Amino acid sequence: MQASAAAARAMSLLAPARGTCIRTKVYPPQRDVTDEPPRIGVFICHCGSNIASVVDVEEVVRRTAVLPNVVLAEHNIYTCADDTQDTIKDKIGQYRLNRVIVASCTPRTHEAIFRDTLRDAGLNPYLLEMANIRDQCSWVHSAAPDSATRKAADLVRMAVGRAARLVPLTEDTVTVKGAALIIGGGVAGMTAALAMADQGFPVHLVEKSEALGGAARDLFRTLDGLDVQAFLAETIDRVIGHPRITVHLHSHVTQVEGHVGDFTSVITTGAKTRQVEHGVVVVATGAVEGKPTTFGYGQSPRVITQRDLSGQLARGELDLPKGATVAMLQCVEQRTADRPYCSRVCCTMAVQNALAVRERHPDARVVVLYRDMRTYGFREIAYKKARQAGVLFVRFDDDAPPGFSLGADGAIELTVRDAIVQRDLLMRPSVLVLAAPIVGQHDRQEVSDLLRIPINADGFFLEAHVKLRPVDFASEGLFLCGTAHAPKFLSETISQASAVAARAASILSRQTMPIGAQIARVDPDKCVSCMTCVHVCPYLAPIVGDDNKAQVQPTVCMGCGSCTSECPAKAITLHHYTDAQILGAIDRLLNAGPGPVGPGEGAYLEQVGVARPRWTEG
Amino acid sequence: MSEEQTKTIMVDNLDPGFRDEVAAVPGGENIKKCFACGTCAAGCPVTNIDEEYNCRRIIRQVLLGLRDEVLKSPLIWLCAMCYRCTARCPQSVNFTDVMRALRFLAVKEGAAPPDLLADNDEIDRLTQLVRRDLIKGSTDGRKTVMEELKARIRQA
Amino acid sequence: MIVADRKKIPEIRDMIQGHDRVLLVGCGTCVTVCLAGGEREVGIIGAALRMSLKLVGRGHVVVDQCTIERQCEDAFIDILAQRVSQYDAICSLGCGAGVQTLAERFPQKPVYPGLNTQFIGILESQGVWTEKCLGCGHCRLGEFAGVCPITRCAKRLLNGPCGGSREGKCEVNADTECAWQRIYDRAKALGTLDRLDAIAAPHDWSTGIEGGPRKVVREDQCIAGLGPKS
Amino acid sequence: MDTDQELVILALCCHYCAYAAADMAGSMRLQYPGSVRVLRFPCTSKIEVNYLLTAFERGIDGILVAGCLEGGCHFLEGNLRARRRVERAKKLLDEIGLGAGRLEMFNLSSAEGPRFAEIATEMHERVVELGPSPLRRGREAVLAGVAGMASLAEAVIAGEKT
Repeated sequence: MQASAAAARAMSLLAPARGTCIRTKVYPPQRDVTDEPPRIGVFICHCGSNIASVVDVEEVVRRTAVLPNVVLAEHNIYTCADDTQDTIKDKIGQYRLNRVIVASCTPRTHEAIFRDTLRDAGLNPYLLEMANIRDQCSWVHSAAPDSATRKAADLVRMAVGRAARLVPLTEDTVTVKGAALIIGGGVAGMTAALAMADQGFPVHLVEKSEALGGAARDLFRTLDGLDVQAFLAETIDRVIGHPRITVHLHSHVTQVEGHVGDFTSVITTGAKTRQVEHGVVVVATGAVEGKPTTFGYGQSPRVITQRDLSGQLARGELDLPKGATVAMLQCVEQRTADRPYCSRVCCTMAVQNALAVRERHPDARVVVLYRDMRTYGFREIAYKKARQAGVLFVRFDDDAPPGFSLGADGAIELTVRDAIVQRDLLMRPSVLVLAAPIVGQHDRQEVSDLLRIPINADGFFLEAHVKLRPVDFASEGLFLCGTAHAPKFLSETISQASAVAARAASILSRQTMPIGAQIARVDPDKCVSCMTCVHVCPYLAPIVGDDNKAQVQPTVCMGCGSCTSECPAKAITLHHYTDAQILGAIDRLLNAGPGPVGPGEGAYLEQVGVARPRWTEG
Repeated sequence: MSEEQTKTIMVDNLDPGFRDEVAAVPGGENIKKCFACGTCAAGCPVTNIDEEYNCRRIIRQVLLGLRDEVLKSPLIWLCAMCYRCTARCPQSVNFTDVMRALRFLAVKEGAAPPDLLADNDEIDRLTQLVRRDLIKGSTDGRKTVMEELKARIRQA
Repeated sequence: MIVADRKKIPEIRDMIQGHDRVLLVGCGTCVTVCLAGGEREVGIIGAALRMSLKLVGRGHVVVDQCTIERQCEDAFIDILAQRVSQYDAICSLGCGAGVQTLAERFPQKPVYPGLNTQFIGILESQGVWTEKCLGCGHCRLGEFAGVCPITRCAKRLLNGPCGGSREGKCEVNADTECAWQRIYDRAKALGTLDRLDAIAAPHDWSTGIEGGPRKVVREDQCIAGLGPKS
Repeated sequence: MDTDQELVILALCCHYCAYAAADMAGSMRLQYPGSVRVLRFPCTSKIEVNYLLTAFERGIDGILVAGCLEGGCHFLEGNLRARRRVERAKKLLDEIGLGAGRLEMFNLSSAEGPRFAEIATEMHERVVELGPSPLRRGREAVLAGVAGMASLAEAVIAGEKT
């Protein structure tokens, strides 16, 4: 996340130079292989000694050469070496190969390389198949070379079964609309907006309230002592003054249609609506401080939240009698069975406020009642400082929460069992400060429905992957940052928002975007409109079209195959993972399949229209 | 535990200056760094034989400001001064020296009579003598020494 | 839609005892939609059946499979006719109507059901189907705010709920909604509660299945000279 | 499938987790039984009941389906759907008497190379216990075919093939 954020900062400096050093590679036209019977060339790699020291590569070549549709099988020391790749290109021409198998290492690292080799030789890149005889064979069976050789031959045989049924696929492209739509005009939304606008992309920033700033309007100082209000004012000025940012205040996004690279949305401001086109969406809708319902909050002006206290301190409003006690209670209505998560910032905020109280009112007694102090990272230093400044930290157990009573005269009485001395402490604080939870926005469900994005059990938006894709939604072209995602510090929000700008730029900086060819397609003749695909797709890619038949939106489809595995009429095919290809591999492994595959026979008994009986023989 | 040690602590009556006083005595400087992790008590050989003695609890009592309770307690004289807690403390609280500071304050304020100090010194010296004899004795006739010791403990 | 679910493989295997060549026929209509007898299920049941046969020493039995658009329509069955001669028996993965249409069309072939036909119903949620209509031949949904007490009330009560409705659930089966609760809720929402004050007449079961198989004859649709298809 | 005694187990792996974990087991040089043949899928949700049954029908001795950790699926919930399907196939295997034990689904993350070696070993040991699939009928013929092919191969390589 931080790395992406740094990239965004660098990219804003480099924006004028974008695209100036790119050289576009030119490939020869692709040969049409539809009417040719499969002619498979198999290149088996020694990988130096990585494979050949265990697997008898020549034996694998011998066993492969006799398989149906295989017209060439040979072995090379390093198949990925430039000269070997040139050899492969030559052999493709010489033997009129139309399917290529590379038996070497893992496709996870080398598939792209060999696909490029095929393109250079005028073959569709999807006509490549790989057999992983290194990572999943020679390396893991080095103690059993005979078994490894047999297995390597089997893996190649499976690849032959599959390769014979591979078909060329074309990747469609969509024209990218180079603008961004950002929902939420808080620090997250504004930071993302500025980072994208500085990179040269137009931004629509939509804020539902009448002013920019979001929750940061109630924050005053960071732990490092930085002035949040000054930062906010400067940021808002920059956003409003930025030529590429259009701010829509008092507005809602009421409709979003389209897909990554090409969205059309409607922004509603009062009675007016405006349609905008954009390539990405950023959700930066923030979160709010949950108002406590316990410990007399709302009943006594002397019971306040940490956020209230920092406001009072910043405005110099905190008035304490001499020798007063200020009690701070952590984990209020959070880390409970009903709301199990931690709001992340309250411990640091308590420490920060406690220090400020001690500084202004050296005679005041500050008692922090806590379950665990979670001042993580360098925030520990402030915690230590607070201890040394005489702030009294009292730990209580989850099952012994403090007792509270509010007298008729407004006197607060708080009892807590100190978990260490195992005795009750009774205090009558002048002020009781509650660490209220940070909770998701009340209208989050509407945003979720609008964009079809998931909300987790805690009420925050859920990223695609906590480590691998921390600022992306699972659906392409949608991003999230700030407290809409989870409670976090301002600094974390800023780096996440910058990271979003970098990720979004990877889409917005393109003229066009390829749509993966490995996607599901519906045969409308076979579709019985049962809606199963619509129900099972986690991305909502299948829709029922005007003809009442299902169709999979190619740009939304992620190519997982869920729908194809459930369609009761077998009307959906996942390109590059068809029944024919998968069963071809299994059959060839078990030597049970049909003989050689003829021209155009890749279909393997599966694609016969609905009105005709669909014969499959056992 | 005495009755006094279980009753409710009135926070308003606590002495917030006590911890500063301890911190002002050489050895007590780091007491306020304690975050009550309990590592000290976990390794303490005295706690091991008498749970009433608990380093962490004593520090909490100081930080809370239970001045009289701490200084008048016999517990502060139990520390064996082995420095195990000091070696293990992640916050460098240096509890053994804190204990020395507490003993100093107890004597200085008359919470501990001077003859107690002399008695404690004598107890320490005698304990060391017994310890030395037992260890030396065990090198040539381990069994007999240990058996005799156990028999004596049983008698006691 | 007609809802069905599959029979267990051993039951099918035992049914086709004595046949060496069996054709498994799926149907592309209701049973495809309810995930019981479409092309996918035919493939799954076919593979399972062949394995099952091999495991009991009847590996020589050929089980082929095909799926047609609609088993209850001769025109689609006709496409099968030529191939059917190559088989000793047919196992239908259609509803009961499909099984019988195949049986009538191929008088010389034994036809076995691979499914248990359940009811007329809907997909409640993915994987859950519920019954909505009994096909009693005399629809009175208009009297009951669009909720059928004849089908959905376990006791088929027509004049209000029994005493066993608990928190909107049926006392016969706590997983089932109380039909009368639904009728009341819907009538209330529609503002037609007063209609429920009327005493509902006993149901006329003469239009039901108890009088033997029923027939609908639409003279206006009958093609002159041919008469209604029997 | 060289000798009739050699077991063959298919490992149907999702690209993002299980296949990556298998690769990692390789780079860590962890050893596991040679019976396991990996077939790559984009996601376990592409694994149809029919693929499992077809492989068993063709005589495979065991199948392990390996997907991402629950909650960690690259395609959100593909592995959960796959588990349902594997359970369905297991039920059918029990019904027909082949036994559900020959099929199992595992979940692991892409970082769990050792876990992959572990599940491969576990599945192998389980299948060893169960013995070769009773549906391996006709494998002798296949073996004869393979032997024939091998001798043909010699000739082909010696000569020329276009």
